[in-house]
Amino acid sequence: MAEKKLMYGNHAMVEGVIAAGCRFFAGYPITPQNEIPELMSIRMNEIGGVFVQTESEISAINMLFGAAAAGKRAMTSSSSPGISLMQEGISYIAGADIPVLVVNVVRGGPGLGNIAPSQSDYYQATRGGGHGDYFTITLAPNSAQDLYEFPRLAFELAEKYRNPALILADGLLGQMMEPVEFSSKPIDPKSLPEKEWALCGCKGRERRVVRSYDLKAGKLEVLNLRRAEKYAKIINKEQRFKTEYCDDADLVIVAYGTCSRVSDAAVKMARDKGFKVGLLRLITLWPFPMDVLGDMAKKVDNFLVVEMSNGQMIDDVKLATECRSRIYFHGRPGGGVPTPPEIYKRIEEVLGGAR
Amino acid sequence: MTKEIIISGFGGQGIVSSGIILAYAGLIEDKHVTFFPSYGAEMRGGTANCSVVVSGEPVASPIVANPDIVVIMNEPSLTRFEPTIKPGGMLLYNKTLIKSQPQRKDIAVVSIEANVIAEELGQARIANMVMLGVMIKKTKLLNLETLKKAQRKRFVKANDEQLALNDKALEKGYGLL
Amino acid sequence: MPEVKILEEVCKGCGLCCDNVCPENILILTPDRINSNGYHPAMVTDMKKCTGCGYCFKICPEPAIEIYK
Amino acid sequence: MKMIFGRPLGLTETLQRYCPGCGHGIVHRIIGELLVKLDIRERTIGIAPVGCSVFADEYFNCDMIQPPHGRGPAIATGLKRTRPECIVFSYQGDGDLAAMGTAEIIHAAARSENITVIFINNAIFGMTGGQMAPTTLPGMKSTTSVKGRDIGKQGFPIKVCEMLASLDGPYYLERCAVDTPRNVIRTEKALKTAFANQISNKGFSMVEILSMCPTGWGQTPVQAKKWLGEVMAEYYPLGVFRDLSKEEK
Repeated sequence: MAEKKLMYGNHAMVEGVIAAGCRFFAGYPITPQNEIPELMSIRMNEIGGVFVQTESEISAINMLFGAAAAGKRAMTSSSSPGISLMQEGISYIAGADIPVLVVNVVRGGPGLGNIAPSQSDYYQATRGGGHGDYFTITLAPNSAQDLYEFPRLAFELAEKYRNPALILADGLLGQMMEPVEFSSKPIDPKSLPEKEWALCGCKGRERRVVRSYDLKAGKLEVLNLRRAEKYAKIINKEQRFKTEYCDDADLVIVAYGTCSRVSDAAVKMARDKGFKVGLLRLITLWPFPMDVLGDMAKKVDNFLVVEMSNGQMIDDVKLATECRSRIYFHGRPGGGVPTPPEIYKRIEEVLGGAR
Repeated sequence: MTKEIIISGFGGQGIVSSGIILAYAGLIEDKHVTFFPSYGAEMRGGTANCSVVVSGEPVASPIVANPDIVVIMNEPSLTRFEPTIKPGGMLLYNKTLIKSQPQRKDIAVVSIEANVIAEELGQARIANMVMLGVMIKKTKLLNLETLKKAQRKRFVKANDEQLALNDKALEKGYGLL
Repeated sequence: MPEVKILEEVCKGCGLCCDNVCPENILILTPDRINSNGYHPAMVTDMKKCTGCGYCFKICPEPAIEIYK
Repeated sequence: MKMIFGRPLGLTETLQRYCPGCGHGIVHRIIGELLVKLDIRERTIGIAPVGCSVFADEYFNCDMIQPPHGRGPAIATGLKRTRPECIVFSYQGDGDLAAMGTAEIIHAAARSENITVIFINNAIFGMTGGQMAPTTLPGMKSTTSVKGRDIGKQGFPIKVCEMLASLDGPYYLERCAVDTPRNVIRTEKALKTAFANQISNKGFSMVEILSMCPTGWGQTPVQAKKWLGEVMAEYYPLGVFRDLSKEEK
């Protein structure tokens, strides 16, 4: 076992990105993710990578478009208002079928909001976010270890499906310190295979064009239908989640990220008090793990959705369970973070004397 | 065994450093740990607090609502966190800067003239180390030697003189009660 | 002796090459021929005068002009 | 007989969809020639803009990418920084470069990214139907300034070369035109310099090219080239605004 290091989540992410073979970072400072560009500027310099502090998030996402179109692993990070600015670029990148990694360390919104942790960018992340028919693979870490490991997974999925991938963290995960184990051997970017679509000069081959448009009659429809097939494949194969105590549960909490950590503690409190409560922690938000929820809905009567928002993921839970079960909600919008006791209280309210 | 700790004071009192040192110490003793800082709007002079969880099992929530142990360095923090302590928990407070009396009867209360002691040792800003020394002695949460190792991981760039002074403050606190 | 070849199907009949471009003034738009895109392509009136300077080619946006020597 | 002038290998066989008399084609031809003359076609990545020349990705016979409106210099930065062995050019119109992409071009120039930017200034939005551009002249009519650009309400045009010349970053800035063979030849030289600078890692080079838009200007091609020479080039003087190679000597 490798030595464990106590690290900030944001720092663990940087090391994870580098271990994943990424050598290009472009970004613009915004709290609460500033530790990422700060450490990136040092680390990229040490290892011969590229770090660009851009004039805006718009520029950052387009530099990513360029670097990734050149066939390289490239990432940017930002927080909610900055991610909104990037949506134009993300839409183009999705339209050009280029794999990139975008990290959103979510903060309270709308508008300038605040710098407290939040999950209110769920809709934006899981519905595409920009204009047009597309989805972005969205991963939800809940520990510093995840922040270290998920960049590699994100790049692998992004490249496998030629699609942008998002990591949806939040201020709490980024600012929290936890032990991190550098669990896997770092990838040497030179060992990654050349992409058969990458722009690198047309020596010895046909010229290549990366574009997100097709104005010829009917062509875009064909392209988008092909993309729909890709999305169907991702939905089929890549739903990721973890269950805990769900087998005999009268109530299952559905949560991701920070809320899944807090809910985990609430579940343990409830089990100690004799309530049969389980936890479904979602790892992919798109594709949404609807199959497991659909199965659970056949035997679980109650679901409690916990989110740091006014309720966004709850829509997907309702769709996945086809409203066969009762769906309850506990939300903390605007930077509020739920505590284990308040979630436990909600469990008590729902289950009442059912212990 | 899971212990949830909150350390609170104003910016500049080494609140965040104290939390990180505890977390490092937990890690050195092969425990599961989380550290989560929470700042006021200002980086200096505002209130600062952090949550540390030290446990034998993987830590579920890094968010601490009802701490087992609270280390309080200034007056506003006492008002804010005294009511949140678990019954049977422990409150350690810096008597030099806090004039009011804790009200709770269902918790253990420990008062330390942290600033006075720190200044006697030669540096007001090591009051936090005195408090940490007292805290681990009273709770038996972690070993003194581990904390000495842990502060070296936190203060990587500090000179030997400062590190030795920190050790002294830890020892002083440890030996107080 | 240089020779100018106008690619009549490529030419859009803009007339840039016909207006004070040719030092010998031997380019005009064909008055009586229309290409499949509906344009009157340029033509050379007196090939013997061509010096092969390439000015007509340089101003042609398509380029619909080829010059041989 | 040997062909001494003709379609260069740096252009594809695809016929261009520009209006008759449009200046884009002249500039395309020059770039197409340079890709071959400088022997860089096989290591060049071109960036098309959004605007009439959005289809440039079909016309240049090299790797191409089509970015969001105005973001060419950012894309170019990403490409060039990850593939420094490649030659990267960004081809942009006035809406693309001087409106939407103002921030991107200024900062790419300020960082002196080692790229080549070709800026087509025709003082109008061609593709969307002749609306006012940031470079539309005072008093000039467009579909959004039907009585002529009113500087009181619609502000002044942006002189991009002059603006970028206020920065320390750029290595080479020149304004040319394609209204006469003489000016076309000068544009050829400027573009050659701009690419050569990149090949020898000199940093940011941009050539602004005054170009005819007969359709957008409501003129015949011949009227348009006259107007360019007589009116537009008066407002946007031609010449070199920055050439650090002179200082190096």
